[in-house]
Amino acid sequence: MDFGLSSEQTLLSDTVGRWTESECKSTRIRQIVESSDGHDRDLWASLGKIGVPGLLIPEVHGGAGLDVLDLALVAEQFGRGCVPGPFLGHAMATSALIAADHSQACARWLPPAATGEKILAFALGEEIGTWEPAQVGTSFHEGGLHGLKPLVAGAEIADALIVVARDSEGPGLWLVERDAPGLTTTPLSGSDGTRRVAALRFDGTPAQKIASGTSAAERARDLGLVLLAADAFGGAWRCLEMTRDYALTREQFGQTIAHFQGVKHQLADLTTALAPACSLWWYAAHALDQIPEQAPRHAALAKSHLTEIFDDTVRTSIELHGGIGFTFEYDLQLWFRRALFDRAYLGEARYHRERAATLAGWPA
Amino acid sequence: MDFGLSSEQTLLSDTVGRWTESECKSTRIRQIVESSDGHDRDLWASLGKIGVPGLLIPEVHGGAGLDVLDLALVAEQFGRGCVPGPFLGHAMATSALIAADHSQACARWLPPAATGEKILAFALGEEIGTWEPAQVGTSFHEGGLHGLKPLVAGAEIADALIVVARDSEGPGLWLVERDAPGLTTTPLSGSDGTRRVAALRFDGTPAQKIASGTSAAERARDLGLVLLAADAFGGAWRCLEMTRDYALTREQFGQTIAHFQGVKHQLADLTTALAPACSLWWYAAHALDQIPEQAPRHAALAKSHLTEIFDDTVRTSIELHGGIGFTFEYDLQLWFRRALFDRAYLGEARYHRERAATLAGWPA
Amino acid sequence: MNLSYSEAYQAFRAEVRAFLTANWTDADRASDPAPDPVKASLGSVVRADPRASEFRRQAIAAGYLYRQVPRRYGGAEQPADTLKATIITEEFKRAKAPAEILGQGPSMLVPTLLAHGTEEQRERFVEPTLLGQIRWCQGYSEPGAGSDLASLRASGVLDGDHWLVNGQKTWTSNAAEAKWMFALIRTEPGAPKHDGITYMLIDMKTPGIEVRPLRQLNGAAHFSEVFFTDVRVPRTSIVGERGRGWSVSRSTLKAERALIGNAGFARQIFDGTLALAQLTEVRGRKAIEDAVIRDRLTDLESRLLAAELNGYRLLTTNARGEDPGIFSLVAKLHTSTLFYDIARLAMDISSDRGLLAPGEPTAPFSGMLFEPYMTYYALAIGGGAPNIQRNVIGERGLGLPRDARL
Amino acid sequence: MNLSYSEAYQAFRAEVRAFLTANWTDADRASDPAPDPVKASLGSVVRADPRASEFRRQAIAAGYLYRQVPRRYGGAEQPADTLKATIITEEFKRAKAPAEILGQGPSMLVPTLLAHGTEEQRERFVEPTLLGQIRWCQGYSEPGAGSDLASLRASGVLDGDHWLVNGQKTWTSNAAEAKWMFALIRTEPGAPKHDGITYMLIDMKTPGIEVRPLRQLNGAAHFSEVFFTDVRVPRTSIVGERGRGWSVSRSTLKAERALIGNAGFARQIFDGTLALAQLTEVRGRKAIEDAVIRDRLTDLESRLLAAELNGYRLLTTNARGEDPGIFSLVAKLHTSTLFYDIARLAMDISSDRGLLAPGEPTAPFSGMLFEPYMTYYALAIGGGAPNIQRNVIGERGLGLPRDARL
Repeated sequence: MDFGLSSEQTLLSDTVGRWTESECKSTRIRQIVESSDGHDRDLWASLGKIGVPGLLIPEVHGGAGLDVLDLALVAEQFGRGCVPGPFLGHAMATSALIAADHSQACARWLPPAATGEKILAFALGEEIGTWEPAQVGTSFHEGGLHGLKPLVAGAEIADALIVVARDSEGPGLWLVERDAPGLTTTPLSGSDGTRRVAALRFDGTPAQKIASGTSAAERARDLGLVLLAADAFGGAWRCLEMTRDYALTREQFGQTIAHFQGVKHQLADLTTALAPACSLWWYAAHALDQIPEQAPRHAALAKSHLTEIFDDTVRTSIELHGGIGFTFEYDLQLWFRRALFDRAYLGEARYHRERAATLAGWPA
Repeated sequence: MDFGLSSEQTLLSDTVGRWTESECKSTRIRQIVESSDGHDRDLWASLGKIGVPGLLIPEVHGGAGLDVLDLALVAEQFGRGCVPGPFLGHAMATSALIAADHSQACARWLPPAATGEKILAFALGEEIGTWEPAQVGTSFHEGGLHGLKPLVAGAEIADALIVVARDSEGPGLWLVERDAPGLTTTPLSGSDGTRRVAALRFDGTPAQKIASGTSAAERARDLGLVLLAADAFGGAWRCLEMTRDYALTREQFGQTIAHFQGVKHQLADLTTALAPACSLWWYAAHALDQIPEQAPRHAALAKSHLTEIFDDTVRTSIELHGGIGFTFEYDLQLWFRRALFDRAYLGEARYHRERAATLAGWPA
Repeated sequence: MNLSYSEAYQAFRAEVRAFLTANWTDADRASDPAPDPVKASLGSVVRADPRASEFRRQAIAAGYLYRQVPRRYGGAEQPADTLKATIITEEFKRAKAPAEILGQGPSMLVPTLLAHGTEEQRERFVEPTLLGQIRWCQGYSEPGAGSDLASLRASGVLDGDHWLVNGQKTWTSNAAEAKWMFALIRTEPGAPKHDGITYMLIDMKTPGIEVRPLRQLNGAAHFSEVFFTDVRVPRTSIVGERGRGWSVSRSTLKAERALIGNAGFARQIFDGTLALAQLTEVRGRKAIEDAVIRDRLTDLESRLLAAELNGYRLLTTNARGEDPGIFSLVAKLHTSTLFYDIARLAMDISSDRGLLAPGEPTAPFSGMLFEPYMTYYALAIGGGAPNIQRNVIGERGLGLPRDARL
Repeated sequence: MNLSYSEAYQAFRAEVRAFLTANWTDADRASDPAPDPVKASLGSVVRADPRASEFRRQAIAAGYLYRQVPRRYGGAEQPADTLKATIITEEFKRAKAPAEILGQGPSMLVPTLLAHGTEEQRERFVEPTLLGQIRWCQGYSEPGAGSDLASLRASGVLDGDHWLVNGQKTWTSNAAEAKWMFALIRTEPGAPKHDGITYMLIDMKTPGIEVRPLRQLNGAAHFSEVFFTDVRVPRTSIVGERGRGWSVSRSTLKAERALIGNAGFARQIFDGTLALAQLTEVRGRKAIEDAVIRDRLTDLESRLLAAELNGYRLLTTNARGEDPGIFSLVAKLHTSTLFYDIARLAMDISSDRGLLAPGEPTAPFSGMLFEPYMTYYALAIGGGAPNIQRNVIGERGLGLPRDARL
């Protein structure tokens, strides 16, 4: 038994970490945040070169055929670096497509998705706070999809959408192309400029059914939860380091504030909450890879716990920075917004804790 | 408008404070805690001399005819001093008796209750976690009371009990005397030796009906909540002071631990939570006196909030004391147990917060 | 304790109401030349246009506004009466009439001038400040100083009849709109740290002053940096003695803490959050019906009530001339922690829609809750960072020793 | 990452199971001369009677217990393999067979002797300690010292072939049952604080030793005070060099932190609390059906899982010979905070019955939850108070400067 990363995983993590440091400095993040669609084609192409868009995609389709844990390590580094772009939606959508195992759709879309040439997004939630594939109302009838997906990450720039909907047989997955008629995409203004969301409206939109049932969609949802948890961990760790570094340089009353035990203990308490929680998303990712029956519950626990810790960490980081932490000019604000997204997207902590209770079989 | 104590109230509070300091030192508290019935007749008689047992009782019946706020100030000092005895149950029972306004029962029981010569107790809750007069199952039929009251404060030593029960007309109050046939009193071992509880069993016990309806019982319950809140405030404040004093004398690494900013900030955080919450029980007591329609909700909020703060304060106090805080020999343990009682008796915080939500009319 | 209104006070309320009916009409209510919904949502009417100034003069004459300021400086000079003050506040809000101007001029500079200013300064500045005709900003914080005012570096050197001021201030609220700044400037470089600072009044139009707005997380620019390059300030434009600015400023800081500790804003965002819970349907039922939300709301309401009632307590001790002690020292930290926790609950009630920005139509309350969530941080930072508050509570409130100085 | 059991490990499990079937029978299980329900509830069989010692010898010979201790000192001397260790623990628990003795002798003294002891000390003490034949207590804390070991005052003065020991130790676990104490004694009064301390082994039967139990909040007496009056300890009865006890003891402290950081006890009280929620009916429904209780339970379960999985991570880094860094430093504080919060939830689930003492029939679980609630405090205090942990995390984990020394 071994609960640790392989040397290949450490190498992958380091590689992505170095990539974010060299390619995704805060000036570039700010440019992307202020751009109209939040998408930097060069940045995405550069990610394609190191294989990130196709990490999960089987080698036969041009991907790296790696595990969810590998992808989660990338998400951790993206949270650390506050990397903007369509990574989350693309990962969920490719995961759904792989799980759907529809040979024609896989053959057509996975190879360009693996290189990043085509971007995918995943449309699941409809009703506020609900991300259950079995509960979607969007339906396929009379030759097209009908319905509304009000909060789809990466939808505006996606070349194709994997949509959770239903037909007379029940829930399933449909594939919709960017230029399909009857598809309206409304970009929304979100508090986090690094992960854009849009509302999608389907009015008889032609779509290809690629799977029946909910299992592929559930897997994609659980993957999304794990990626958000890993992102939150990386983001929180970065805030902690920024605050530590600030405390080591900021002088007050003739000494650095790192000398104040009050500051030291606040940072120690944040670290104590954060460090052990790393294992939660490691395990949830591992469960998606190896122990799928445990994955939904562990993904829910990891997402709820890590995103709350991220928020706590940002709060204390801003307090310890004082006024400077509250400005656009200082980078901390990028993670403040990142934390808001991680916390809210795919459902708030209370929702996932209740899901975890139900998944444990506790009578309600 | 004036939200402060009158000079008479300040004097009352100081008087009781001086009484606890001189009459109720920790050696005496420990003796009482280790006694079989937790009742020190001399201590109670001494309280009778300063008028505490009859504070609420109208002057016509030999009491002081004071307000709930005055009584709550006594409860605060009792929490501060960890005063053992039947104060809580006696106060609730006399309040119920006064509100019942049954002339014969008042004439017989209030004068000796005012001097402390007779001790009363109040029997309300039955089902675990429920303290609603309208929901009792104990009933009066065939000439006697039938039922079980599993958790009655001060019951073992009470000369008479005010019992919430029901008959064919609905809920009401009955008066039961100590030596009534069919009354079984089972003292229980509680975690707090300063406020004893007992289970009461009625098997056709003769009883005098003194009121119909629930209003007198509700008022007594709300009074109990306010007294526990005030007790918790006084207890928490004392723990804070003990810990402050300990920090000022305990040396570590060549200086008192009060010099450590970590310790200072923990004490400051406790104070910040505690000090403003004083106003909660002041206001709830005032509401019982002057704005009765607001009393149930404010009593619920005060009880839930203050008893949780007391528990938090004890926790940090013990941590800051280190090993010594965890021993019988050190007085802190008396308040640790006091906090457990304040928190649990008459219902836990979650119960009263839900009650407050319902009383606000929030749809459930 | 007496929270009720006696007949005398009921008569006073009728009198205020009659005054308002006569002097602030529907037409006046509609006459705001530049209505600001965000500021209006702060609960009192803060407009300072000529019509509002005219009304304020009448209200001062009637004894309703600036009751603690002497008549000769433009106040109403009334005996302290917190009940009357509460009635006035309630009735002015009800009538949507211009109330006392909030902000740093009336609440911080005016008490300082009354305590330490020259007769000429009082006559020149107090009344126009109370009427909103002169707006002030505060020049205390500097880069690298923050709460540690003793380490200020912006300097003033006497050059004939003027101070030559150089340096930089930061976290200056409303610097762009302010006509004047009250600032702490180091004038005696050889003196010990706490000495050598002078409290100075600076006309923001003086050449050599440059204001650069600092954008905040919520996109607004409440704060600025202010740069001074050879700014010439008249020699007489100081409050109190030269080099005594540290102690002169302390009365102001005390006023600031009271202002920020005020629970009014916490009440406002709590009520907003409660309304959000009652209106937002999550997973097929109203958020208010969710036991977890109810539990958190009532828990927060207890803390809010504690803050509000503690405020009444402070008003009472104040009116009685008693020392509020620790109950005053903790107010700000207690309330700023509360802001955050309320705003966090609001985000949770909004569920996944909480990530939408203000103004987005599908955001609950159009994302209005995002604003208070952000504003918490500004409030937590204003008036001294939380750790400074903790030191003050520990040292002045609990009698713990001061931190070791390295 | 590989949490699965390969065929080789499945075979190993079968082998362990066969050993247990052959060597620890139902009769053995029933043979405990002094069963202690509280200790048994700690999850592993800790009895140390002759039958248990005999079984342990067999289990050591088979390679199942004390796998890191060399054969020549009575251990099994096996290569590190956390998976095999986990299998052994699981199977021994399943069979209710005597496992490794917990406590301060095997977990703290033995590693110290292996690292710093003389050959004679190892031969004399290690094996009997592993078999539970010699029980140890730890003599570190003193009144007025606590976590600050550098300020110890109990003194040893060399008098011919013996140390003459005088002074007092406190918070000594199991002093009444222990045959021996390993203690830190100041032997070089002139030396700087951290020097001058010697690690000493003291026979508790030596004349001049008095043990006074300290009763705890839960009524138990796990801790004692130990008084030394002219106690004569043989000159050779020290570990490592004279005056080097500070560094000798650090290997032991490290072991203590790992012991207390272990999430096993947190799991036990969490499972108890979960069972309590499933069994306790409050206000007409099971506590587990209450949304607030469910929310708190799953929140705590996340923290518990984090603690457990972090423990696996530490085992893995340990097995790989890597430095666990901050993930090890935080474990104890993380877990002790968790103890308290779980126990507090258990009290809330018990509602008003939570105030009843252990053993009271109408208390939920007969008041069993009161015990863990209390035990949290002992655990939080053991191994250094939380603030000391925070300093260690901040300084060694985050690289923050040491506290100012006045």
